[in-house]
Amino acid sequence: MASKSHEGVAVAPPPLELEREPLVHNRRSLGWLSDRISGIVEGKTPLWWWVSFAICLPVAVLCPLMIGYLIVTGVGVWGLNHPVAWGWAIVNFVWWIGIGHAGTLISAILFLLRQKWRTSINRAAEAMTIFAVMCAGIFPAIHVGRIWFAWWLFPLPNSMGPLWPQFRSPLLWDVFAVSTYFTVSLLFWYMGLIPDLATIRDRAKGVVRKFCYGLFALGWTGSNRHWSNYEKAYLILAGLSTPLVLSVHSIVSFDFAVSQLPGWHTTIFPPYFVAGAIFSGFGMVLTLLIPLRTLFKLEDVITVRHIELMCKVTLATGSIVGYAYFMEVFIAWYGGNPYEAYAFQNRALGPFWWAYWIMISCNVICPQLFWFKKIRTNMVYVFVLSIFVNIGMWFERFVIVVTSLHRDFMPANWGDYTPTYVDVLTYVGTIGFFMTLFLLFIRFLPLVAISEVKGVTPAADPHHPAGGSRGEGH
Amino acid sequence: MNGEDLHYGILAEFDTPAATMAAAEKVRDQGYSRWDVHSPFPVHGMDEAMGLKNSQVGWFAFLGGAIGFFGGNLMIWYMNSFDYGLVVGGKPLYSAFSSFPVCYEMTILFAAFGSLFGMLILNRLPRLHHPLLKNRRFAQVTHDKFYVVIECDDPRYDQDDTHALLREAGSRHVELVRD
Amino acid sequence: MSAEASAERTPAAGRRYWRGLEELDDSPEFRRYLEREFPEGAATGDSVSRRDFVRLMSASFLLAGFGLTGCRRPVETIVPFSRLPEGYVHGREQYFATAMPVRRGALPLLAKSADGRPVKLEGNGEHPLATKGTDAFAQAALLDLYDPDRSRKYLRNGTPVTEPEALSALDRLGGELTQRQGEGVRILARHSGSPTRQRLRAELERRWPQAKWHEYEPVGFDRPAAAAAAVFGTPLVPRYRWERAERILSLDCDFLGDEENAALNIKQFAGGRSVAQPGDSMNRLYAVEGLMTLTGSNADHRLRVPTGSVRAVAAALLVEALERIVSVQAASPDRIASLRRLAEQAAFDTAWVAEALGDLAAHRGRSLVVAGYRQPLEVHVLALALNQVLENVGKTVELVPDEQRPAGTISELKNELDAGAVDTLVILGGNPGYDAPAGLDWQATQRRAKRIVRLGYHEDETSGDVAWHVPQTHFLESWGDARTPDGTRVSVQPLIQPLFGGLSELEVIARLIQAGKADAHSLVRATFDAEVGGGEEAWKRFVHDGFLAGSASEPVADPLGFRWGQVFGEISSAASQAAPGSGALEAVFYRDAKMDDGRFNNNGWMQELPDPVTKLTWDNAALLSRLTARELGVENGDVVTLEANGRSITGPVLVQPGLADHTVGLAFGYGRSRTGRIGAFDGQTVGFDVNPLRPGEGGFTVAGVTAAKNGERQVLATTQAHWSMEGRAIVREANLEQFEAKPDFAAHMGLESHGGHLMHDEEGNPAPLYPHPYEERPSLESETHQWGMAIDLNRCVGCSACVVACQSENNVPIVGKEQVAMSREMHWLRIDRYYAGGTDARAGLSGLESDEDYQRQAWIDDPQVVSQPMLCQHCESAPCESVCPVNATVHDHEGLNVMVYNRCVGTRYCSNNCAWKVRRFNFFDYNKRPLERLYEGPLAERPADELELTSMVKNPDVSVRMRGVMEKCTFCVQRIETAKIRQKVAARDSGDIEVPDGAIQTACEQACPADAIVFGNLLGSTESRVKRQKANPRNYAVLGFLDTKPRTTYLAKVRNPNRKMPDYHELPLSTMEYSENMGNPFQDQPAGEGGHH
Amino acid sequence: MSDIFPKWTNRLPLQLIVAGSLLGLAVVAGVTYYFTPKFTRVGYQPAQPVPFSHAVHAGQLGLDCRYCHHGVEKSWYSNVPSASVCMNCHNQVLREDPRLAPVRESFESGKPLAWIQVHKLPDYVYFNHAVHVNRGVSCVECHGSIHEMDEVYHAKPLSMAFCLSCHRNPAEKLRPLERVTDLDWTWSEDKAESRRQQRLEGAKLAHNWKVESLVNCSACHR
Repeated sequence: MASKSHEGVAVAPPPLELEREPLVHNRRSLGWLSDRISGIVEGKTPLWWWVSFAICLPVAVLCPLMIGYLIVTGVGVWGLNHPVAWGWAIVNFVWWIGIGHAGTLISAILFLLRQKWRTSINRAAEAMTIFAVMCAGIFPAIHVGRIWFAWWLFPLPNSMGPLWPQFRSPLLWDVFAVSTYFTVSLLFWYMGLIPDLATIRDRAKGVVRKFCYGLFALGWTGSNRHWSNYEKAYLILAGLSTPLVLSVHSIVSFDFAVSQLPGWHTTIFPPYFVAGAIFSGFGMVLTLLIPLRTLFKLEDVITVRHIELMCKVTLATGSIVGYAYFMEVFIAWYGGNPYEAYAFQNRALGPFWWAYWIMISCNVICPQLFWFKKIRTNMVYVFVLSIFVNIGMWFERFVIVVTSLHRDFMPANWGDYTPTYVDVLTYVGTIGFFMTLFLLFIRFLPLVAISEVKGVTPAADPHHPAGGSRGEGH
Repeated sequence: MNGEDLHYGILAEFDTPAATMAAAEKVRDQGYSRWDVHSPFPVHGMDEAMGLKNSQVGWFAFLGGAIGFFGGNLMIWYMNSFDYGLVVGGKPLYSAFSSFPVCYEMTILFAAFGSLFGMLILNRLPRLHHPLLKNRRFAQVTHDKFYVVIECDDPRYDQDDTHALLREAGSRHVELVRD
Repeated sequence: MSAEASAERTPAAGRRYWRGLEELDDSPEFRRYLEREFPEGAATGDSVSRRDFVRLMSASFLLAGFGLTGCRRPVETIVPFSRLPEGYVHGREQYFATAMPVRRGALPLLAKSADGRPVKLEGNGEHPLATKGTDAFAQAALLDLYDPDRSRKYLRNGTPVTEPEALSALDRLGGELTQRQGEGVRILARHSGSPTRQRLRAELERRWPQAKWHEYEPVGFDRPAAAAAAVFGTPLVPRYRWERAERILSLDCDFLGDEENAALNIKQFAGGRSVAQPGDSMNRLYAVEGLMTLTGSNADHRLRVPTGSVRAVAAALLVEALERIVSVQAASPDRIASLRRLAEQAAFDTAWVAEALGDLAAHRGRSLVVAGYRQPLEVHVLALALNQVLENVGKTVELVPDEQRPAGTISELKNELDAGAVDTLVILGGNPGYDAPAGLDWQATQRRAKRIVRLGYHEDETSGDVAWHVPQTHFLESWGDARTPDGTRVSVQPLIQPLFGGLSELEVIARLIQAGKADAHSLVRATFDAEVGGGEEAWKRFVHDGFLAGSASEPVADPLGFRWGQVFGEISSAASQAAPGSGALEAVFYRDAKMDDGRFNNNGWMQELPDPVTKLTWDNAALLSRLTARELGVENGDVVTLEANGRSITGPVLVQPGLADHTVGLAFGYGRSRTGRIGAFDGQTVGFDVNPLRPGEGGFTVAGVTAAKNGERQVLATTQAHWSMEGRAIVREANLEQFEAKPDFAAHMGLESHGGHLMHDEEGNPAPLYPHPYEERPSLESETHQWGMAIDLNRCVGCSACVVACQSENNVPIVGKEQVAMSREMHWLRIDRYYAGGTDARAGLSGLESDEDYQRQAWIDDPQVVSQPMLCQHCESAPCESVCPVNATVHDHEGLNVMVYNRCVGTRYCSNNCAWKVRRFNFFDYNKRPLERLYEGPLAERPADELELTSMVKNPDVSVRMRGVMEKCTFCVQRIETAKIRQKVAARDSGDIEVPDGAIQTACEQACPADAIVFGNLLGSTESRVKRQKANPRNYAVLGFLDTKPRTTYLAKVRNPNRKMPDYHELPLSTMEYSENMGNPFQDQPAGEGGHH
Repeated sequence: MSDIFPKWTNRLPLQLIVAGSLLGLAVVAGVTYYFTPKFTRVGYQPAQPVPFSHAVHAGQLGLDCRYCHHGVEKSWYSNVPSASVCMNCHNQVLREDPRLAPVRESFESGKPLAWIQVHKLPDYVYFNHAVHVNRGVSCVECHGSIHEMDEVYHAKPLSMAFCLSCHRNPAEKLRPLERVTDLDWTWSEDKAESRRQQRLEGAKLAHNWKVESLVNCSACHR
């Protein structure tokens, strides 16, 4: 089956007029792509994987431990108090869900925009979305005081009247938005996986592998009649995911914007949250892919051009976010509402000034460095800056949640906020959980969408010489 | 035709999408109906080459979306206004505005279900057992080879003619696939 | 009289059907019923029987936790009475009149009894003083009844003995002492106003002529009487008529806070401050003080001088008066000169004094000068002399005969003990082992008696080395009598048999002197029969009403000879005193607003109650002024060692605005070395003991104190970190002149006064985007009742009685110091206290500074203070409701914002969206878990006895909330529902279901001594009090600009400053700060700015 | 290759869908039936320490409910009678009956009888008997035909849905006050006529007495 002979096969160069920077470098053939990418799943587990896994798994275990303690003891184990009734849990929730957004953006919006470069990164980005949404989903579930009654948030029939959820609450919108987002992302991701699962199935040697991959490949034969429906469904899902991804973070922002708290109650939130989400999501994609492409030697598939393009998106969204920060402050002043004005002064100059300035430096100043090609093309710089972006976006949510709550309308209620070790370890635990899932993903599933990458190589184009065309075509 | 029942169809292997497309056009022109092209990725223009109509998945998605949107509104109206109307924040018992986010999400959710399950229904998937999947050579379909398969059930199927047609179309390998 | 009959007597106020226990008392069934409550064995503290008690009395509805129902439940039993006591109906609340004895007075009370146990104490509004309200102590006294650390056992030399054994031993002892005519017997008692105790004391002195009676009260209030006696030559007590006083000058007299009868004073004082329309008169309060007291914080003008310098101010006032107002023959020039020398011992603003006196003089006969308990006798004499000069005696100061007989002091007793003259020392209540001045070294001193018989409520510092420790009964467990400040005789009626047995003070005396029947009921009845008479009927009436009508003491009508000579005599004998300075601070001791003198030390409600001024909980602190702290180089939480006269104490510093420089404020009542699980919370003594520094009996100041930082730090749990209102129109204030010119000034403040056009149509009606559901579906709205509340900030003095009342009524848990320090206190009703410094003093501050910075900012030196009770506003368009995802907080048809605990999942979103932050979240199982082990979750169980006793204090009409649910003020929905049900039950087949005005009083309203809180029906077919209040031009909604239409509104505060005073401000300081941002509400704004009409 | 999936596996998806739907339906039906108060509470009939028969006392002898449960019109709770109430009659009737021995013993010793509670609401529900029986709601509405029960059992679910069904439309259940403890009483012998009358007369009573439809939380939860 997969024979080494493909590696060396050079394909005839395209005519000059079609020359643009290729999405896959070194004119790799179709077969090379399957071999390279499936090889990651089929080959021996590298040592670094085991090391990473051995680190991430125990960290992930912190999460259930801390949650168990929380459930049996009470929300008081967190650092919350009376003005600050939401803290790290909600910060983490918004942060994780924001990270998720890049995956959907790459897979759906760029698909609709016919940005073919998305193909080498969308699988990993989508996986990241799903894992990030799983991490995000943990927090709204555990942050309620009586977790065993959390099912009351769902419209289930009951013998209490029946009593139903209250659909005016943005938290309920969240329930629908996040569960829809998770479900649709999962469907989308799985659908994209079907042909690639078939690839691995067809290459598999052991019965177990054959069975497992075969089961989930659903009997895919690459039939063009199937492809026809598949592509349509994929397009529709992409079309649905695009408004979905915009709505999810808009709805998350409604948690704040629909309330009346100074610093929360603002109409700029939905667009600014979406931009921020994409910003943070691209940050995380960069953080994950830069090491991966090196470790798995995927530089030809995930090229420097990909990284550069992502840096540009980060720069654009980072600038939008910076503009939004500025507008918030401007409107707070221009609006003439002293409560509003105070909330923003307090962010920048009050007791939590440091959080605000971390946010500004990481989210507004750092991405501006991406104007420079030297920085965009240097993987070390990009990696470090992407981590700053992640940090900055966490602090953005911290600033919004905590600094708005700790000094609101009535000075007599004003208070302070300090997280506890349970807050911190739960958050660290979700990072471990995320990384564990991601490691399992790269070990067992193709981390690049094989069939999609094949589809954008010249060899896939029936009108390209590499695709067998002799030039007499259309 | 002797032993026809034992066979699923006839399979022809191609190396490039262009060659496959040319072969498909030939088969289409011959008026075959129960046949298919198999490829590692969707080949641009192949639908036309095979003479396929536009996919019907959209209707499933539309139906799902409509159910989601109107069902959502109905649910919210029923729960918050009709079945147990409570005074909440001085706000209307039912309002299209506050219901919109939930209905919007439900629209998307059900439309997504519609498109995925529509695709599966239209493709008759999952179908774990398939004669082609037993074929050793056919495993290359997810790697870098292209296949044109004509089923024995096709009214125009004739083992020799079809075989010749596929050879003529440029396939270097044509074989019968057992059922 | 039966319960129904009394209900008929006062039909308008539905709940007034309390009854006298005596009505039942005759029936043998009732006696047995009471005994059966605590069957044999229970009296000795057998916990199993007490559990039976709980089950018996409550038929399992008492411990209202939350449980999932639905599965087959465990078998539960109903245990009916085998013979029902007459008139008892299971599950129906009953009210009994009683009184809480306090020092020489008493507070008349109604006690609510549910299923045989008292669950709430309220003021008895039928009493001639109309003391509907109470103070915080009376509210918290209920919790003391169920204190698990109460003394439960009779101890002989520290070993428990059974009650019968102990009683017969006491009888034997009594026989022996009586035989010896009380030779070598000394009695040490507390102050008391009980006629029966007075009778028994006389009886004791008759039977035991050799014995001697001593009294000790760490904070006594006997100096006004001493001064009156000195000046008039006969035993007299001044009685102040605050309601008649138009100008009041307090010489370090915190009559709204830590003085005697504060609740009554507040009522009378607040009555003079409520203005409804221009032209209404309003009293004016001048305060001269060193500490920052409640009185000072409510004063229109406050002179900040060290406590020891108040004497000089008083002298200056009298000099001024004698020179400028009236010439007194006795005031010879050299006497005036000596007075002036006294006045010159301290530096202060003489213009202030002159103008204040001028104002008082302009209101002769309608003014009042009072001196506080911390001040020495000569200041009280000076105050009396000022009242004499100002013609107030007989008008605002009445003199009534002093019926207290003098007793020996504790210092005299020490001398006798030291001399070995004491054979048997009987200590009746109190805790001298803790609260006697350190110089007496009481714990060691008392051992010099051969034998000590000690009656005590706790096993405490005094209980060491006593021959007999007798557990004392609570006043709700035993019969007694007392006199209220006006002299009216009140009955102290028990509501429950002693939970752990024990004796009352009266019973111990009677038993020891062998004076016949020694049960408290017979003793009190005998006194009544002897002094009042009237037989059974009169007695029943007395017990039922709780007081004896017409028994108030009459003021001495004849203006007695005012002996000026005595006045000057006192003054000339006054020791000279240097003003404090850096390096020689003045320590000032004061009665704590929560612990009193330490008697409430083990009371969780009191420990967690924020101090009305400092907002400190679970601690006392060395209060310093900003400047003093800076000089000492200390900050809040720094531990300092204070030293004077070779003795020292150690405690944390708290900078208190408005405190005189070089003063250290020290509260009594903390740092108990032997106390219960609250006073020694989590094994740590709460606060520090200040008594070791105290000079001696009756001394409240020590000069020459040095302070040194010892390097440690301590967390202080205050409930309000931010002191300034930041120019926001939260409490709205005007001076009286401005109110006269613009009575609706409050409506011209706040953002809503700028943006009204956005929210209202042309007629001024609210113009929402959508109809309210009440309009959309009229069946959702009640046409009978719509509840509302109005809080008069002019009446509220910030005393915090309402906070404890709410806690008691609504089963609000205490959470412990650590949780309070994390801002997790649970009070549904809090008192916000803001300091205002004015724009000049606060120039350069942005309000963004850390709360820690306040202690360094100069504006806090002479601030104005406002207090604002803050509770759920019951907004008609409640922002909390629309964000709850599970309909756990919604509106009911009567306009209440209801919180349904059993539906709440605890997202806390409602709290975030509440602009007033009045919602409280149960971060832990505060009711179920031991507070010191909250973080251990289910691994920590609350001790069974503690759980049981704290369950007994719970109001059975209110759910006890579990962890994970939100809670908040409900407008006492249980009272509303009970009243509605009563009305409906009475209505039967008529449509008369409207609850009459006044039949529902929320717990805070009921407890408020100032009548600042008014609750009622906004619809009502009749004029209701709340409608009247809301029609007051001062009415406004806090944060009204949010347009949530709160049902709780406030009546803006009006200050009444004197234009001539040097510290006069054109605007109240908070209004000045507001004007800086938002424009002066008293100046017409130019068109176009804000107006847009 | 896919030879590991035999041909029958192609029918599996459909079979799974059908089986899953059926199972889901069964679970929903099961939970609805077995896990709601209609099943978990109704029918609870514990054995009481004394075999007291309501059928004899309230049914055959026609004793009014309030003779024994005299607190019901005044209190939150409808009291369980004390032994002395039993003894009012039984010191003459059935004086020596062994079944009554525990009652006599309790009366003499003063030790109460421990009856087993049948009707119990959750702690957070504040149900007031007085306001119901004084405003035309009969005992039978919540307790069922007690006067026909030899041993009391739980007749109605007493779930929140049950309470609300009446609170939503109280007129359906109101009756003249003097008929509240007359458990057999109907507006008419004829069932259909009775229903018609109930609608008509009930609405009149509700209007005249100003009986509100209390479906807000504060009516029952504090």
